[in-house]
Amino acid sequence: MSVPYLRVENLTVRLRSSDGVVRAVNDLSFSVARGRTLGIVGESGSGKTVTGLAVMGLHDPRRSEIGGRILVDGVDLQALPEPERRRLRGGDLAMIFQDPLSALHPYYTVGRQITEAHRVHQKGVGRAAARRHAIDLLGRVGIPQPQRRVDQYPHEFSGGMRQRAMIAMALVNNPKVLIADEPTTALDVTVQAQILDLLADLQREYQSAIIMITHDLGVVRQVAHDVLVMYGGRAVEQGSAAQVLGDPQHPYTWGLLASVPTLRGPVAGDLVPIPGNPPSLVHLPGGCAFHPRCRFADRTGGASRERVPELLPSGQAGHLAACHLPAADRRAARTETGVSA
Amino acid sequence: MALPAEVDLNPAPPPAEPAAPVAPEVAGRSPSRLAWARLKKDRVAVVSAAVIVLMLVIALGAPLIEWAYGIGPYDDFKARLDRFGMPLGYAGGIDGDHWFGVEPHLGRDIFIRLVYGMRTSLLIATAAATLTSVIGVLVGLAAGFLGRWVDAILGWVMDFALAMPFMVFALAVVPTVALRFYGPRDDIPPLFRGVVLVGIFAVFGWTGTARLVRGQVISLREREFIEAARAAGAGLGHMLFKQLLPNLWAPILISFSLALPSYVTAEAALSFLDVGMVEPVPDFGRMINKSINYLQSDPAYVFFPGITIFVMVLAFNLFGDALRDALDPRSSR
Amino acid sequence: MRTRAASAAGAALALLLLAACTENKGEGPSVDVNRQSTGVIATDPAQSRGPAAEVAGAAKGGTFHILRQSAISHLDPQRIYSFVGLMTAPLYSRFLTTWKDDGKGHLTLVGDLAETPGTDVNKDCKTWEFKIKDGVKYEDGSAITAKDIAYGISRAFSPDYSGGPTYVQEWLADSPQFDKAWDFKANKGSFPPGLTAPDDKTLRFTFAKGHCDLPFAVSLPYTAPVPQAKDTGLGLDTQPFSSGPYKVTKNTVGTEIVLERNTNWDPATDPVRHQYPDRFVWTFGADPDAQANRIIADSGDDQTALGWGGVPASLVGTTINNASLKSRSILSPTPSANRLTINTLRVTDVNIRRALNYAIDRDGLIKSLGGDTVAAPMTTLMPSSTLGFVNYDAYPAGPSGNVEKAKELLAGKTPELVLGVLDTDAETGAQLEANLEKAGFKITVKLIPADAKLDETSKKNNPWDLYIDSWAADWPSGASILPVLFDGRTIKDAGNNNRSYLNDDKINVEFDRVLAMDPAAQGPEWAKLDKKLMEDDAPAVPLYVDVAYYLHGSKAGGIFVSSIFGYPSFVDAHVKS
Amino acid sequence: MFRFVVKRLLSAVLVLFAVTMLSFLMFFALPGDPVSGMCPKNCTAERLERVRVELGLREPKLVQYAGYVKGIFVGRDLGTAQGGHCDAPCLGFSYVRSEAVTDTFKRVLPVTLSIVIPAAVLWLVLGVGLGMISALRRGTLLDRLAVGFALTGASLQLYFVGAVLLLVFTYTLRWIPVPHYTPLLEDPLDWASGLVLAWMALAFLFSAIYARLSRAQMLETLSEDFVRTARAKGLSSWQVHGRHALRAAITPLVTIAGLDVGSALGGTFITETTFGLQGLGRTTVDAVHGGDLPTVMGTVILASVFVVVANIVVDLLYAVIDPRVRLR
Repeated sequence: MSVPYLRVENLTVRLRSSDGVVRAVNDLSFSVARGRTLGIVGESGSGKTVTGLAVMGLHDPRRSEIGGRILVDGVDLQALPEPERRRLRGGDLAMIFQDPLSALHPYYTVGRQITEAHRVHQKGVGRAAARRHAIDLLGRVGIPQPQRRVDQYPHEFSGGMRQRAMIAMALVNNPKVLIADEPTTALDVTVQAQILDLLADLQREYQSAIIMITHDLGVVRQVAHDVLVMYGGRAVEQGSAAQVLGDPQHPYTWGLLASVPTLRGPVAGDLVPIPGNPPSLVHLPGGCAFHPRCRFADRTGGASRERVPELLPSGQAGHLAACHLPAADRRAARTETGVSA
Repeated sequence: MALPAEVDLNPAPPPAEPAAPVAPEVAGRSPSRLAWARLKKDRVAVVSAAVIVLMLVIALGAPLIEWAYGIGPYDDFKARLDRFGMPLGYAGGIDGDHWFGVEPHLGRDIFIRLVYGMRTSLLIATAAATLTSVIGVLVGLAAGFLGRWVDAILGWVMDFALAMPFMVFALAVVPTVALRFYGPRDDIPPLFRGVVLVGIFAVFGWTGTARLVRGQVISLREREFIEAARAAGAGLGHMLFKQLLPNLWAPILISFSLALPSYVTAEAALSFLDVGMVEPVPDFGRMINKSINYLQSDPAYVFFPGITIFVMVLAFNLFGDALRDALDPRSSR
Repeated sequence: MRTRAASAAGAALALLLLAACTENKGEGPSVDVNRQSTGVIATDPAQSRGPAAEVAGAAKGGTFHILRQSAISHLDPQRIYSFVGLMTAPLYSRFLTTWKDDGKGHLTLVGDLAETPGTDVNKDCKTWEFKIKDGVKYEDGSAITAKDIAYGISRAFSPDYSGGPTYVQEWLADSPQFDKAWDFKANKGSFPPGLTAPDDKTLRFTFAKGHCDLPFAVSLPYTAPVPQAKDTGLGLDTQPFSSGPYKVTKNTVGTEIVLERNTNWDPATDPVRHQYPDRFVWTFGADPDAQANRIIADSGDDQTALGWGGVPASLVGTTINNASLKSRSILSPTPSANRLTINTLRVTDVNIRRALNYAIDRDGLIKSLGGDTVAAPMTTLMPSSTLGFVNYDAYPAGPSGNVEKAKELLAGKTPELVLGVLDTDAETGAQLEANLEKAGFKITVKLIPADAKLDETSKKNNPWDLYIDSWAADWPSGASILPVLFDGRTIKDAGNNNRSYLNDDKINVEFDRVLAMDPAAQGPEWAKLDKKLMEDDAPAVPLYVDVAYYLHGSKAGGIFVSSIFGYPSFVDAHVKS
Repeated sequence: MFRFVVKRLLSAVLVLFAVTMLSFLMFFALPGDPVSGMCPKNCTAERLERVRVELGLREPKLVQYAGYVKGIFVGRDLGTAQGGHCDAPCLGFSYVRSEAVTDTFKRVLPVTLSIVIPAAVLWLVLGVGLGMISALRRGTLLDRLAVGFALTGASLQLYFVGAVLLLVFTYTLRWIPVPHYTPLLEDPLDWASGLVLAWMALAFLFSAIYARLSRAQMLETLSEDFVRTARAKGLSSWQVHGRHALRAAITPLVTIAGLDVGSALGGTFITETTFGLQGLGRTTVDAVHGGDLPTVMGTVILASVFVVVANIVVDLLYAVIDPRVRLR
């Protein structure tokens, strides 16, 4: 395992909203090395995107409180003054947002939006050079006729092309850390595969550390080296992709897996969605946040209602899970859910 | 929103404001209950709502107040005026009998006329806002949902209604229209004049709501649930009123709440130009702009109606804003 | 600067607070409404000669400003009939005769362009002769001739130039349809029958019937001379050709009119006009409130200004007891008489009409109109400024009316009456409704759109029982009031001045008798007839005369309220240095 | 684009046509007699009738209307009492003012333009500026002050503000001269000083409304994803707010501003009445009260032309600003 390039320690994010304080991320730690991909999975509202935004430093400081440390190449971003942090943003740190239609400015051409990101970080680059670079990038991310497309507006692009343009924009300064937030959610399977391949190619070329935020375990399985499962703003399970997907320890992960069709044929029984809704981050349930939806909650002797479970090593080295269920009982329980190892 | 400072007839919240689907984080409670909860927490909303309710109570309870106060809106107290028609005594004739003093020249009690005047104004404004909302919603629904030539025709009618100069028509039509409907010796009830005003407001005021609703409908039209209902073979009426309308109540409510004060001020503006309700019917708008002439000679006369209309419109505006914030958390403070 | 601003704003606020917190004890000056006009027709030609006596304290130079809300509808002398036009025309036009007026009711009718106020050649009032003065000139220096005056009068026959008075036309044609009797356009170059100018200095009127009021009738602007060559048709309405001391040098319709000295005007020929200011400037747009506030502020050009709109009733509270404004205010009754006209075709019971007269609360009405600076009560049909006026009250009921007396006359009946008022006077309607209903009437107030009223109530078969009418006579003689308003033989289908539609033979006979008398002797007879009309027929409820209350700038002088029309006269106007 | 303009113009012409027709019908069918105003005293029915015939008021309504429309496009001959031939665009002759209606407009329109255009610039700059700043400084004292200003302004009445401004600045402090109109080219300083109070009053109320609108719009835009994208690119906050956010936030305001200016040009009735300025609005009010039908008709048409043109301009402008809008 190589040296972690990005390290997040005890990250806590509190957001103020009209309905109260949103405890979006709680005591989250993880790290990503260059050339590696970390998959963060969880349902909507589990704090994945908020984590990505926190790493980027995109939360409004007046409406948010961010605790913990975010280290990039050993430098604590939280301690950096804003102008320096801004220099990193879009430069060494880049993010691909979900829903590229709303994430791209509707009134500016795609080319302009790309060159803008380029020129703000590379002072000496002229207009024409930036444009050439943008055309080049658009071509590299697989947009046909980039010379023509560069002058078009986002609404003239198809969904997949918009996502590619978004990626081109994120890659314009060869970022060392790339956060991809559901980059393929809105796309059909073929395009999805193309985009994922594209990201993998680019990662090989630039040795970027990638955080892949998704609720789709299929995607994770395809690209991630490591996996972090989030629920209610906390990490409930983390480890290498093989560990988490191969020997999942947390009932929530089981639920996720059970609700995903796999290419290896159907799992035992039908696809089972997790019953109930994700919790409100304003009013998190006491104890284990997952307990209201957990069919094994009553097997913990009431602990799941009282205490927040700690993230403890379980299974192989480096595999962590936060569950009150005794480790010994987990395998049996997992079989009950129909998720095979 | 057209010419609000002159006469705002198309009071609509800022355009392009899709009814935000409530974020999944807070799902579980219905949007309306959620909005209600937000509204209850908003201190400004509560205070302004209280003021509005108080004014409504005063307006509706006017006869009761008259009974308790012992003075009617038409009673005059000419003995309380000097030879130049100005109220005797202090601050426009304020004393224990006349809490807000008496009107200069006519010598009527300001307090009770204010109470009854508020009733007239609120009635007209409410009726006008309701009528314009209904027309606007119907037209907007039809134009947005049916599309094609219906939309084209209604769009043209909207252009036409917008192009007609409201003020000129109000000026020209209001004074004479009664002569069409009543014989030369018939008593024209004040209600008729009110109805004419409401009618004028309705003819010119519906376009704002219609545009808003049309835009919303167009964005909703392609959503799944509508598709589903369409696929299930739902009738037109069912689609419009059972499927679409429930999703539109937020923008409609907001535009209604902002329309109310604008009709109060529009009615006052019309009476500034000598159209509107006529003497001796107590009317808030006329009272206000008549009193302005007395800014120097009888400031107390300006003060009471002036403060009241300001507070009333402010309360409506604040409440409208709060309502929008509650219904659309994206624009919340 | 900021402290000054703050303190000034503070002072303004303090002033308002002070106004709110001082006790109003009801003090203030009063208007003398009972003064009476004494009028004569000048017999000595010397009285008709100029120059007019110098005004004490007047100096030459400066610009006199007049502020008014709306434009003057006509400047063409043949089309003028509005008060503002009647008061402005003397600045740029001269007439056959004119009034010497001190603003206090002392009047003399003198020759203006004519050497005397006319000669009744055969003492039957059928043939009148005027001799034109020597040395009277237009703005271009050419001489004014009798033919020009005749041409001016013949212009007034044209429907294209309508709007002005029609006395002389009707008398010449001996028919109300004078424009049918003689067509101006078809006969351009000749004069209407009966009007001749045998030479440049002589103008002769010959009527089929006697019209003893002619000297008065030719004091109106339609006798202004117009040389045929200078007749620009409708153009005269914006750019009249001057024969007076001033000429129109700039006219931005609806915005501004500038009158500058006419150097060809000879003061020696003019018995009333002066030429003190270098120019008069009319500025239109400011409403009466703004006008009054500007005059009170008294800064810049407003120091030499007069607000034509007077002091609005809403401001009287601040001005009436303001000592510093005393020297700048004019408070005067006018001859404009307002009455509650009773449609006698509908209200046929004279006792109901009498009951109305007992019931009327003039005091309350006047307060509702704005108090003593707006109106003064009257109980006669003619205003006190009429020559020979005698005051009386046919139905004495006190200033607030006598409800009991009225109920007594009604004898338990509840007459249902419809009162037509202009929509702009809705408050007056409300006041009268409340007032009369206390006395046992059932009143329905009908609002009539202001611009339609004249035609409606002047229709013989109009549907209303009561309406408010106002009459300002064109000259202060009973002859221009009582027969005009109450001679039943003049009633037509529409366009009536007799809006009481009274037709009482006994009264009609009296009209003929008095009209045939020498104008100077008519005064007391009209006064008697006034009383007889009220006692016998009660065709109206006399209400009030308008009161004029004006403010002018500290450097504006020589303004008085005309005893004839009740509006400010400019013949003595000057700018104080 | 070209097709759109043609289509839009056609629909506009149709709207205007309908406006003239409807207003003609309404005004000339309403009770009230314009002729009686012409002779205040001693008018006989026969004389009035002759005047009516002379003015063409006895012709069938349709003939009158046809004549009117013809006058607008090619001019028409009016009787000698109405000044003879009337050149296109002829809106008739006002017998109350003794003037062709077109001439009246030539005179009063500059006044209204001089009131509305500078006031609009003022209220847009002030209102949008204030709204933007307050949105960006959300929750601060500045924001609260701005919101307070906006709410106060939106709850006050123009005639009230006008009366107070006049009383304070003109009559009491005497800092600002009495409102009046001098043509800009004649004396720019006097032009401005004569209208500044009207600008202030209009700008105060409208900027309050625009501040409210643009604050809401800006807040909404700031929560848009593309603003976040801009920040993620490492743009400075000035670039993010001043370029990306403002551009998007201001677009809907353009529509509203265009329509507001269009209808304000059709007559700032209350402003002109309050400050005694003889513009189109005041002229209309006078004409209505004075029964001056040709002028009323003219103002209706002129006002609707302004609104219709403003509508087209806004549509075109919108297409320029927002590339997503395609003109069909």
